[in-house]
Amino acid sequence: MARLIGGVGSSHVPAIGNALEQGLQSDPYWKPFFDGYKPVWNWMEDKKPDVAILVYNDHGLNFFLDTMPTFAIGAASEYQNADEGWGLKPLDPFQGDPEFSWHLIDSLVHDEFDITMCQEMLVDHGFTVPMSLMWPNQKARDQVKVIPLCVNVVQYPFPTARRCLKLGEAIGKAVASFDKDLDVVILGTGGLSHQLDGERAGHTNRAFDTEFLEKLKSEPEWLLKYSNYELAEIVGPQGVEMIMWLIMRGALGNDIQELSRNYHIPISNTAAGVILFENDAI
Amino acid sequence: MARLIGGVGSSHVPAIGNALEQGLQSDPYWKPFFDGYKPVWNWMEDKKPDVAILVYNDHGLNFFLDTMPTFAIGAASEYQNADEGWGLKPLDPFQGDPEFSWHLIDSLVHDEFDITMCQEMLVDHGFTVPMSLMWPNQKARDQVKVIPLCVNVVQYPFPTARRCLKLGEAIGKAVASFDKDLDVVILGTGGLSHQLDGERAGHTNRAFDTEFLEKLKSEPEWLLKYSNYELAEIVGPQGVEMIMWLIMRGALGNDIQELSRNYHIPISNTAAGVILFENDAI
Amino acid sequence: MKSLAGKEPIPGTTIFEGRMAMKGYELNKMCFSFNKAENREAFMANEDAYCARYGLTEAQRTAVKSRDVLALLSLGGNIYYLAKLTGMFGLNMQDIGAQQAGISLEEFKARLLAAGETKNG
Amino acid sequence: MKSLAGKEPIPGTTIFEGRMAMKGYELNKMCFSFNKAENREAFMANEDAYCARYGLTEAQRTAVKSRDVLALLSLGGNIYYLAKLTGMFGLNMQDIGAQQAGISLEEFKARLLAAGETKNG
Ligand SMILES: [Fe+3]
Ligand SMILES: [Fe+3]
Repeated sequence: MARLIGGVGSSHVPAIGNALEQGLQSDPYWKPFFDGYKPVWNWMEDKKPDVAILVYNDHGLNFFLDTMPTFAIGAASEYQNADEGWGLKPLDPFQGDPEFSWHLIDSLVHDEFDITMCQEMLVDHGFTVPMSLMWPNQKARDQVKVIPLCVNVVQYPFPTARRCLKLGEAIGKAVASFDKDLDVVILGTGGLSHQLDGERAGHTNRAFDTEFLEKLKSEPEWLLKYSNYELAEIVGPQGVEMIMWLIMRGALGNDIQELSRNYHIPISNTAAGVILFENDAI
Repeated sequence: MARLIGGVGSSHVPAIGNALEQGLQSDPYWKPFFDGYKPVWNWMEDKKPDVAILVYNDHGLNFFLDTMPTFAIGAASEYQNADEGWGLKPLDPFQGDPEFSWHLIDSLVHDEFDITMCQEMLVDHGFTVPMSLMWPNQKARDQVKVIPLCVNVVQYPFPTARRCLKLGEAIGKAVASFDKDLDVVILGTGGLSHQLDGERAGHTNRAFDTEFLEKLKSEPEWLLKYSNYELAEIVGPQGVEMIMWLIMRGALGNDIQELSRNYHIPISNTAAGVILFENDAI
Repeated sequence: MKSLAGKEPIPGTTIFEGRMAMKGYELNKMCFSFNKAENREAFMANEDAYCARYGLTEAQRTAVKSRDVLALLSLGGNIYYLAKLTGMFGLNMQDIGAQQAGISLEEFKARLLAAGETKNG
Repeated sequence: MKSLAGKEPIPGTTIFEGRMAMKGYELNKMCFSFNKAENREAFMANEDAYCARYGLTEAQRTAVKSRDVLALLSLGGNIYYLAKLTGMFGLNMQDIGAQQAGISLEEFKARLLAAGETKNG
């Protein structure tokens, strides 16, 4: 059976992609950010997961407002990155695991999640930045098969935080029932607090983000008391992306350890966070 | 508040569109079928609903397998029909009610249905045939605003029958909470038993369809004991479309009367059914 | 898929699930393009070139050429998309129903009419 | 929308919900097209004709012309799609952040750095 060995929460802003492209990891602006990923790199190198389920949102590359799914899951053997219009260099294609994707979709639809199934989908920086953050080395990256799970955090209504946590739980169950000897990680990406639009652009919220990170392991339900509208006020309209971390968290169950955590303001216009959980149940 | 005044279950095969186009209502082949719609025509003329929520499936006009939603809801001010490739003449556009659509989507997403939101969508015969069956007169048809709800019954996994019934219940709740003085009908379309593909093409199942129609008012849960795979065996792979009738049925609640029912084999390769419910709670 | 694992196959029936959907992706994509008249014309003008553009396999091209619906289904075609292909050759759902059932159109229609007359159609 | 009904507006913030999404549909659709280099070139070659092709309103065209992000937002633009428009003029997320906040780029960056140094950023 497949084993969900751990999960990572991580930012996915395009500026990180630029920094990686230009090798700025030791630059004073970037060092406090990238240093937070060292435990993740070591863990990934040690564990060598076979498959990554990557929870992210599309920012206008693959999906337009004509057809905006709440939850879309890729079921392709390859996912292409592409020009997003403002200059981030497209990365090499990512290898999918369609058999696993179909198993996941089948299990989730059976458990009453209304998935949009994508046999062809472009993945944008929300997907590629976490991939190059987790596996900066192209060769290591190529050895991980991916399943993109795209969440609507662009056009209201977004899924509720509660629904995201439940989706995570159902993913955990689906992974555990996949009849292949595979080590799987799940990545919840986006956030943390940030606001890109409006007069309040540049808004962040250290206090809230810190509490979120603090409670994520033992009390993830804490976030559920806020509606997405309230979250938009507290952490900015794009900060609401943090609900995607709950999908990751929900998948892991409660027998987990937090191995590392980092928080840094600013990366571009955002507060950036990273957290690494290991599944003790495995 | 908006009132869900009733619901209709109906077939939606393209051949019906052809027959309407050619005025074959009194033709011996068609008469036993169209006669079954007279109570529906009278009821619609009497009730003059303001809005129709039309549950159907796309058959390869608007959605392709690259992006296949489980549940997609239109949120446009107009929906165009178009050439499906094999010759049915496109009908005039249908008027939407985007404010109502957004309310419905908002309520459903809040109730943990993972809706795909469509601000632009072509509607195919699965939508247009029921529209012209309910309102054969163009002028009457133009007076009904529409909300298309498209269900995946093309690519496995389909939503479960249970999920469809629950979606209906949530739709009922959403309609009742819409703060406009509107009379609403819901149409569940597709089916009944038929098989278009494979050596068993032409398969129908009168006994099962009859029981389904018989139980739909008082015991809709009866269908839930069959998986979609079992249904495919019993009523044919396309007969599984009958799960869309459960969405209509679920929306109506339990204080309903059955006003009419008809069943006829064959229309093209299918068993055709129609049933009319009125909501007594209103 | 878990929900289909271990199920007895349904005689004369193919379930269009993930594996078939992947197998037929290009074929169905080509058929989906036939919603547009200009694509139907391009196909009619040069069938081979059009199939090549969508990357159909040799087996799929042969099945397209012979308008063999059962073969197209077994190669991943979905009936709704295939109907757009067969429609170009003037074949409607009843024509291809008869073709798949391996009987004449008259027999196929008679079989459906008979189902309408029995109590267990 | 029910979930937003009666809510106090969030200062300096627009929620991109149904009403805004409809208002900005054409504008965002145009911006979505800028994923492709050839569309960016066509826009750059003739901005007016390109806006006309997507049916933008007069107000939207004026806002496009002046690269006025707050105006574009109030006309239904979504920040992710708009970023593809402003990107063509060499403006990145921080440039348009500063423009919207009504301060210089240096001030905007300094504000973010300051948020990194406080305990309640
Ligand atoms: Fe993002
Ligand atoms: Fe149908």
